[in-house]
Amino acid sequence: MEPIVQTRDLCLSFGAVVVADHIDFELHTGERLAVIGQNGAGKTTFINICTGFLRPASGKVFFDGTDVTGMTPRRIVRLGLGRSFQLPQLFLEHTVRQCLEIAAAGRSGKLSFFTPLADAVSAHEIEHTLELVGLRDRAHEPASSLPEGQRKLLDVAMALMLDPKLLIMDEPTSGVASEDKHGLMETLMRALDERKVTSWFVEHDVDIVTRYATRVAAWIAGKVAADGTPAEVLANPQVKREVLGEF
Amino acid sequence: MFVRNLTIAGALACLALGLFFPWSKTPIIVALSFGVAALGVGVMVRAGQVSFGHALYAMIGGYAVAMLARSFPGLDGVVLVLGGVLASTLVGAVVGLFVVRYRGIFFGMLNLAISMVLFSVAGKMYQFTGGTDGLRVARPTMLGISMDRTVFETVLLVGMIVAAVVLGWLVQRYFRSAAGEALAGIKSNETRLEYLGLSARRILWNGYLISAALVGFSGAMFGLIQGLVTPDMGYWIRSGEFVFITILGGTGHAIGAFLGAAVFEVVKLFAGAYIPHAWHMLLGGTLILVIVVLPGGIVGLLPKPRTQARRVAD
Amino acid sequence: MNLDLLLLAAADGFSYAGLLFLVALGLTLIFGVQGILNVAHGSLYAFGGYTAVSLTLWLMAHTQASTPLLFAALIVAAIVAGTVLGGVLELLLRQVQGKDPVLQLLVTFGAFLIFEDVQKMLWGVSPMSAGELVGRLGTVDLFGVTYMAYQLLLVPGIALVLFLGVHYVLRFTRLGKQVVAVAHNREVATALGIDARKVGLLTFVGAAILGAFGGALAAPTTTLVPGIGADMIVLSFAVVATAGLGQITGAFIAALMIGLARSVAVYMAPEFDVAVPYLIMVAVLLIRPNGLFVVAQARRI
Amino acid sequence: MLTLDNVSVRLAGASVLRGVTGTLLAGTAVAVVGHNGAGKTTLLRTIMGLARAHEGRILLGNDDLMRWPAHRRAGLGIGYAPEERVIFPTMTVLENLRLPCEVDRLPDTDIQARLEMVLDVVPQLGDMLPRSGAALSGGQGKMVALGRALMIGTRMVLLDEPFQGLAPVLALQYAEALGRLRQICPELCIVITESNASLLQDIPDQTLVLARGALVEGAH
Amino acid sequence: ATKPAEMKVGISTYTSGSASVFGVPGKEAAELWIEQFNAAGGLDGVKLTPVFIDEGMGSDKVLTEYRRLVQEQGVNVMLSAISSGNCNVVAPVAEDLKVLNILWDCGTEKALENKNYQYVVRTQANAVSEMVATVLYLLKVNPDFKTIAVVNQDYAWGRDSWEIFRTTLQALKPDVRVVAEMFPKFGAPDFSTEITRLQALRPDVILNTSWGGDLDTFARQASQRGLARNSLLVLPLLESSLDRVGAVLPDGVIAGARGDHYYLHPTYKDDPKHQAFVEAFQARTKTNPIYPVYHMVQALEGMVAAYEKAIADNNGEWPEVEQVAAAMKGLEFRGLTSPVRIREDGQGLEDQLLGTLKRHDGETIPRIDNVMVIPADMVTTPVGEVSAEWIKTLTPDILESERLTFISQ
Ligand SMILES: Nc1ncnc2c1ncn2[C@@H]1O[C@H](COP(=O)(O)OP(=O)(O)OP(=O)(O)O)[C@@H](O)[C@H]1O
Ligand SMILES: Nc1ncnc2c1ncn2[C@@H]1O[C@H](COP(=O)(O)OP(=O)(O)OP(=O)(O)O)[C@@H](O)[C@H]1O
Ligand SMILES: CC(C)C[C@H](N)C(=O)O
Ligand SMILES: [Mg+2]
Ligand SMILES: [Mg+2]
Repeated sequence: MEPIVQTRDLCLSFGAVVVADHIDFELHTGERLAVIGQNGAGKTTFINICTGFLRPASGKVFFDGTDVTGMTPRRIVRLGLGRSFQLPQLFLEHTVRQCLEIAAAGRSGKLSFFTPLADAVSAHEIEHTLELVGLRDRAHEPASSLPEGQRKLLDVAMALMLDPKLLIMDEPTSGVASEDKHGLMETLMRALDERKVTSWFVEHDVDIVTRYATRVAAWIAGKVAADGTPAEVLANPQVKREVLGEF
Repeated sequence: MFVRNLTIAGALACLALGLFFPWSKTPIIVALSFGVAALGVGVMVRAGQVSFGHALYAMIGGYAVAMLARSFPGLDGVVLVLGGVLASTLVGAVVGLFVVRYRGIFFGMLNLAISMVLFSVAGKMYQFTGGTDGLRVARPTMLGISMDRTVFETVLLVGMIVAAVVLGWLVQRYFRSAAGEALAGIKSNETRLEYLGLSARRILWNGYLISAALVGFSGAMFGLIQGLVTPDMGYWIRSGEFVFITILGGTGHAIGAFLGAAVFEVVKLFAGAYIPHAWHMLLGGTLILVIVVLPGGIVGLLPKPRTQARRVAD
Repeated sequence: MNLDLLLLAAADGFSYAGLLFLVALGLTLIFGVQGILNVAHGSLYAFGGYTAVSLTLWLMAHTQASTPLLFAALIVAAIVAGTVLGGVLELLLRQVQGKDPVLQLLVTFGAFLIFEDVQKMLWGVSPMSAGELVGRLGTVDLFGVTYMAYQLLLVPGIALVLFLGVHYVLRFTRLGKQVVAVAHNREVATALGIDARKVGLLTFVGAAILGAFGGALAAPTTTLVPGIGADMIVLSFAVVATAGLGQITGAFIAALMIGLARSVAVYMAPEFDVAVPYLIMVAVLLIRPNGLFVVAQARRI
Repeated sequence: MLTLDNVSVRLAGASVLRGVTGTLLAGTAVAVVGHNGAGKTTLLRTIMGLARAHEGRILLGNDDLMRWPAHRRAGLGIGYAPEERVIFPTMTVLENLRLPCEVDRLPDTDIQARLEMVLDVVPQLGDMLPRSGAALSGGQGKMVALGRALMIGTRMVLLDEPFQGLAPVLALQYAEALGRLRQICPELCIVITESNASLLQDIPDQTLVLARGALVEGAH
Repeated sequence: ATKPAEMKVGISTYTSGSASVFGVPGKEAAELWIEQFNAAGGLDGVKLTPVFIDEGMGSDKVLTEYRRLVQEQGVNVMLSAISSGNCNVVAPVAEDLKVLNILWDCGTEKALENKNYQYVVRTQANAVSEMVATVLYLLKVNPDFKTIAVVNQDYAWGRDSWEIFRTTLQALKPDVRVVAEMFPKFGAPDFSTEITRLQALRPDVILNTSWGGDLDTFARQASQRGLARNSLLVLPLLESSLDRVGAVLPDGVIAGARGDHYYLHPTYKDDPKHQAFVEAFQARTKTNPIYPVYHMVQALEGMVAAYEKAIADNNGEWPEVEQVAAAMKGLEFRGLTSPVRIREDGQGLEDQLLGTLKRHDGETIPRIDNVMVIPADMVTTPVGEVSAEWIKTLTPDILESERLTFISQ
C-alpha cells in the first residue's frame, strides 16, 4: 500500500548545522513510528519540513499521495494532518475549553461570524476529548495557567480535535510527570486506534518507545541512522553509542 | 445583563441630553461616531494589532459622502452613508490584502504610512478634494424627507444612537463567535491557527474589513453632522485618538469603545471648560494613568462573565 | 528634468535628509535598545528647536553673540532639551517596563500629547524663528544658484559626522559595546555583567539629545509653529521603518533616499512631495517586509 | 561553593521551579538533567538573577546572591553560557570573549592572562579570534559561548545544554575541552544542563535530576 | 425684538499657528475698537462683547466652535473669517443658522458670487479686485516682462488668487509665459527647495500672495538667498508683514495691502479719524497697524452702521437680525480709509492700494512708495456676472485709463 508520508532526498541546513542530510523516508498508514535521536539531530526540523513550516533546501515531500513540498501547513493540515509541538502552541489567552472549541470549529474550514463559539461545535465531542486528556476540571482556566505537562496534553488534544489521518507528536511526554507518562500514552494510543489514526511521535524515553512503537527511526546529525522494529534499532551499535549513550 | 442595562441607560442619557440641550446634539453624535471608530480599531486590537492609520477610513467614509453629495445632488442621506461605508470597506479590502502580512510595529507603521499618503494627497488634490479646506456636505434629505436643521440633527442623533447600539451588539457577537475567537488567537499563537488548517491572514483580513467598515461609517456620520470633511479627519493624530479611546475603554467587551469615547469627550469638555490650553495634557495624563493602573481598560472594571475565570497559578 | 536641476534638488535634499536623519537616528537607537517606538520623539525635535531659538534670541539681546557662541547655543539647547525630556520619558517608561510594547508605545503617545501643551505654554503659539546664524555663515553659489552655506554644508556635514561618530562609539568604546550587547540580547548582556538599565537610560537620553539637536539645527532655517513635532515624528517613522527598526546605517540611507526623493518631487510632482516618503516606505516594505536592512528569522516551535 | 535552599520560581503564572535544594561543591562538575521544560534553564537563569525566585535562598560561599542585582553577579566570578549561544554578531570573536572582562573593568594584563588560559582550554578558538561573531556554526558558537563564560567565570561556570545541536564530533571536542578545563582550573565548579543525560558520559561527579521543576532523588 | 443687555459678537481670527502674526493684530484691533465704542456709549446703549474663535485650529474645529457660539451662546452676529477656506465653510452654515455673518477679511470671490445669501456680506473687496489691481500696477511699472512663476499657499486663497491673476494677465498681456506654479502647504515652515527652483528658473516676475508667517519665512529666505537679484518680487500682501521682514527686503519689491490700507497712506495719513486710531493702536501694541486691523475696523463700523440704519427703519425698536442683514445691503460707510459701499449682492467695493518698496534716507524699513490707488469699480466684477468670464472681457486699453495715477510720498 502507498505511504502516507514520503520524502525524497530532503536537505536543509541552518548555517553550518546540517539538520536534514539527504533524507529518504516513508511512513505507512497504520504504523506507529517512534523517532529517537540526540538533541539537535533534526527530529523537530524534519517534522517542520514535512508539515510545511520550513521549506527544504532541496528534495520533495509527499503527503497521502500529493506533493506538498512548499505548501503552507494549513493546506497540508486540510489534507488530514494533525501535529502537536515540542514547545506547546496554545492560545494562551483562551480557556482550555475554548482552545479545543476553536480547533473543532476550524475543522470545517468555515468560521461563523455570528454564532457564539460554544454553540458552533459539539459540546459532547469537546467533553469527550477533555476527558481523554484529563483536563476536564481545568476546562475553564486560561491555557496560560497550565503547568508544562498539561500544556503538552492540551497541545496534543487540539491536534486530535481535527481527527486527522496522521498525527505527529513532538515529544508528547516530555515534561509530563514520569508516573503519568504511561497512562497518557495508553489512552492516547487507544484513542488513535479507535479513530484509525496513523501516528508518529518523537520520544527520548526508551521504555515508552519500546512499549508503544511498532517502528523506530533513529536520527543522528540530520540522517536517519537506523530504521526498523524497536528491537533492531535499539540494538544498533551506532544508536547505542550516539543516541542511547550506552557502550 | 449588567452590560445591557448600562447600554440602555447610556442610550437614553444621550437622547435626553440631546433633546434638552439642542446644541449638545452635534457633540454627542461626534462622540458616538468616535465610539464606533474605536469599535473598529478595537477589532484589530483583539488580534494584537494596533493600527496608527485607521483614521484613513474615517476620512474615506467622509470624502465619499461629500463627493457623492456633490456629484449627485439630491442623493438621500442614508444612501450617502452607505456609500461612505462601501467606499471605506472597498479600500479596506485592498489595503488589507497587503497589511495583513505584517504584525506588531510594522502593521501599525504601514497603516500609518498609507493613511499619511492619502492624507497628504487629499490635501493636495485641490480640484477634487478641496485641498486642506476640505469639502462641504450640503444637508441631504433623510429617507426622502427634506428637513430643516433642528429636525435633521435630531434624526441624525436618533439614527446614530440606534446604529451605535446595534453595531456594538453585532461586534460583541463577532468577538464571541468562532471567527472572533480565532481572531483573538492571532494575538497569542498564529502557528497553532495554521496547524488547525486556518489562515491567520484570512482571519485578520476579515477583521480588517469589519474594522474599516466601522471606521468608515463613523467618518460618514461625522461628515454629515459637520457638513464638512477635511484631510484632518485622516491625520495620524486622529488615528492616535481612536487607539487612545480603544485602549481607554478596553477591548474585553464591545461596549468598551463607547465607554472610552464617553470618558474621552468628558475629559475634553472638562479640560475645554477649566484648563482650555491644556486639554491635550489632560488627555495624555489620563491615557498614561489608565495604562499604568488598569491595563484592561475601563471594561476591566465590569463584572466578569463566567468564561473569563481569573487565572489560577497551579 | 535635466541633470543640473537634479543636482540642485539633491543639494536641498541633503540638508533636509540631514535633519531627518538626526531625528530618525535617535528614534532607531531607542528602538534598538529598549524595543520601544518613541512617539514623543517628535516633541524632542520641537523642544530642541524652541530652546535653540530662545537661547539665540537671549544671546543676541545680552551679548555680542559671536558666531561660535550662536553655534554653541544650538548644542547646549539640544543637550538641555534632550536631557530633561529624555529623562522624564525614561522615568515614565519604567512604569510599563516589560509590558506589551503597544502599551509602551501608547505611553509615549500620552507623553507626546502632554509635551505638545507644555510646548505651547512655554513658547506660545505664534511662529518663532532665529535665522541669525544662517545669515552669518553666508552663501555658496552652485550652478548660479545661491544657497545658504548653513543648509548646504553645515547641516549635512554635522549629520554625517554624527553618523560616523555614533558608529565609532558603538563599535569601539566600552559603552558602545554594552549598548550593542543590550540591544542584541538584554538578558545575556545582563548575565555578562552589563547594567542594562543604566545603559538603557544613557542611550535614551543620548538619543533624545540627538532628536533635540535635529530640532536645534532646523531652528535657524525654519519657522517654528505648534505641530512641527507631529509632522517630524511621522516622517522619521517612515525613515526608521524603511530602514528596518534599529538599523543605523539603514536609517542613514533611508533618510537620504527620502530627503532626495522629496526635493526631487518638488520639481517633478509637487502634489506628491508630502506623500513621497510614505510611498517609498510602503514600496520598500512590500519588497522587504522588515525594512531594507533586516532579515527575518524563523520562529522556533 | 553554591547552596540552593528551597528555591521556587514562577514564570507567567506557571510555577517552573519548586523548592529546589542542593549544594554544588567547588572543583566538581555537576550535571542538571531533565526533559525539555523541566526547569534546567530556569534554574541557571535564577542563579544568574535573570529569573526571580519568589522563595528560597541562593548562597555563593556564604553571601546571599539574592542581594546582588543580576548584572553584578558575573563580577562575582560566575560565567554563563546560554542555551542559544547568543554571540554578538557585530563584534569579532575576540571582542565577544573580552566583553565581560571589559565591562568588569579588568586591567588589560589580566584579560590577556585569562585569554591565554581560555585558549589552552579551547584551542579551537585560537584561529577564530578575528572572525565576526556572525560567521559561526552552531557548534562553534557553543565553543565561543564556553570561552566567554570562562573569561569571567573564575569561581563557577553555568553551561546550558552545551551539547544541544552539536554534531557528535564537536560534542567530542567539547567534552575534551571540559576535561582539560578540570585539570587547568581544579577549583572551578562546572554546572552543565542537559536534557539527554547519556550525552554527558563520565563528565559529572554529581547529577541533579529535574522533573517538572522539582529535584528527583538519585540519577535515572 | 427686545433690546439685549449686552451684544455678543463672534469673531474668528488666527490666534495660533504661523498665521497668528496676521490674525492677532486683527484681534487687538477688535478689542481696541470695541473698548472705544463702548466707552462712547455703545450701540444704542448696548455694549458689545467680542467672543473669539481661533482659526488656527483647522476648519472643522472652527465650525464646531462657530455652531457652539450660535446655538449655545445665542450669538447672532459673526465676523468670520480670515481664511477663504473658512469663509467657504461658514457662509452656508451662517445662512443655515440664520445669523448675520460678515466675511471680514477673506478674499475668495467664490464665497459670495451668485450665492445671493440673505445673511452673509463682505465689508471689503475680494480676490478679483485685489488681483486685477495687482496686475494693473505690475504692468504699469514693468510693462514688458516675459516670464512669471508663482508660489502660493495651498488653499482656497492661494489657488483662487492665482487663477484670477493668471486669467487677468492673459487678457492684458497674453505673451507672458508661466514657468512654474508651486503650492507649498499652508503654514509651511521652510521654502528652501521652492527658492532653489525659482533661482534655477530665473523668471522675470515672481508672484507670492501668501501672508502671515508663511510670507515672513518666504521673504526672509528669499532675500537671504538674493532671489530679488534676478527676479521682480510681487507680494500683494506684503503690507501686512512689512514691519517684520521689511528690513531684509531690497527696494523695488512690489507690495500690496488688500484694500487701500497703509498707516502711511498718502491721502489718509493725516486724516484725524485714521490718525487717532493708528496712534491708539501703536500705543496699545507697540506696533504699526497692518491691514487686517483696517479690515476688522471696517467690519465693525459696517456692522454698527447697519444696526443704526435698521434701528432707524424699525422706528427706534431693536431690529431682528434679518432687518440688520437687509440694512447691510447698499450700505455706505467709512472705516479708517476710503469709504466702502456694500452692493446688493453683499459684496463690498473697496479701493486697492499698491506700491513699490523704497527706503527713505536712513530708514531700515522701506516704505511703500510710488503708490497707486486703484478705484474699486474699475476692478470689481459687476453684480450678477461670473468673475472668470468678466475678467476675460478686460482689454489692455484699461491700462490707459487716466484714473490710474501714481502718488508719491
Ligand atoms: N518566560 C516564561 N513564561 C512562562 N513560562 C516559561 C517561561 N520560560 C520558561 N517557561 C516554562 O518553564 C518551564 C521550564 O523552562 P526551562 O527552559 O527552564 O526548561 P528546560 O529544562 O531548560 O527545557 P529545555 O530542555 O528545552 O531547555 C517550561 O515549561 C517553560 O515552558
Ligand atoms: N529556526 C532555526 N534557526 C536556526 N537553527 C535552528 C532552527 N531550528 C532548529 N535549529 C537548529 O537545528 C538543529 C536541529 O534542531 P531540532 O529542533 O530539529 O533538533 P531536535 O532533533 O528536535 O532536538 P530535540 O531533541 O532537542 O528536540 C539544532 O541545532 C537547532 O539549534
Ligand atoms: C489674510 C488674507 C490674505 C486671507 C486671504 N484673503 C484668504 O482668503 O484666506
Ligand atoms: Mg525537537
Ligand atoms: Mg533549557
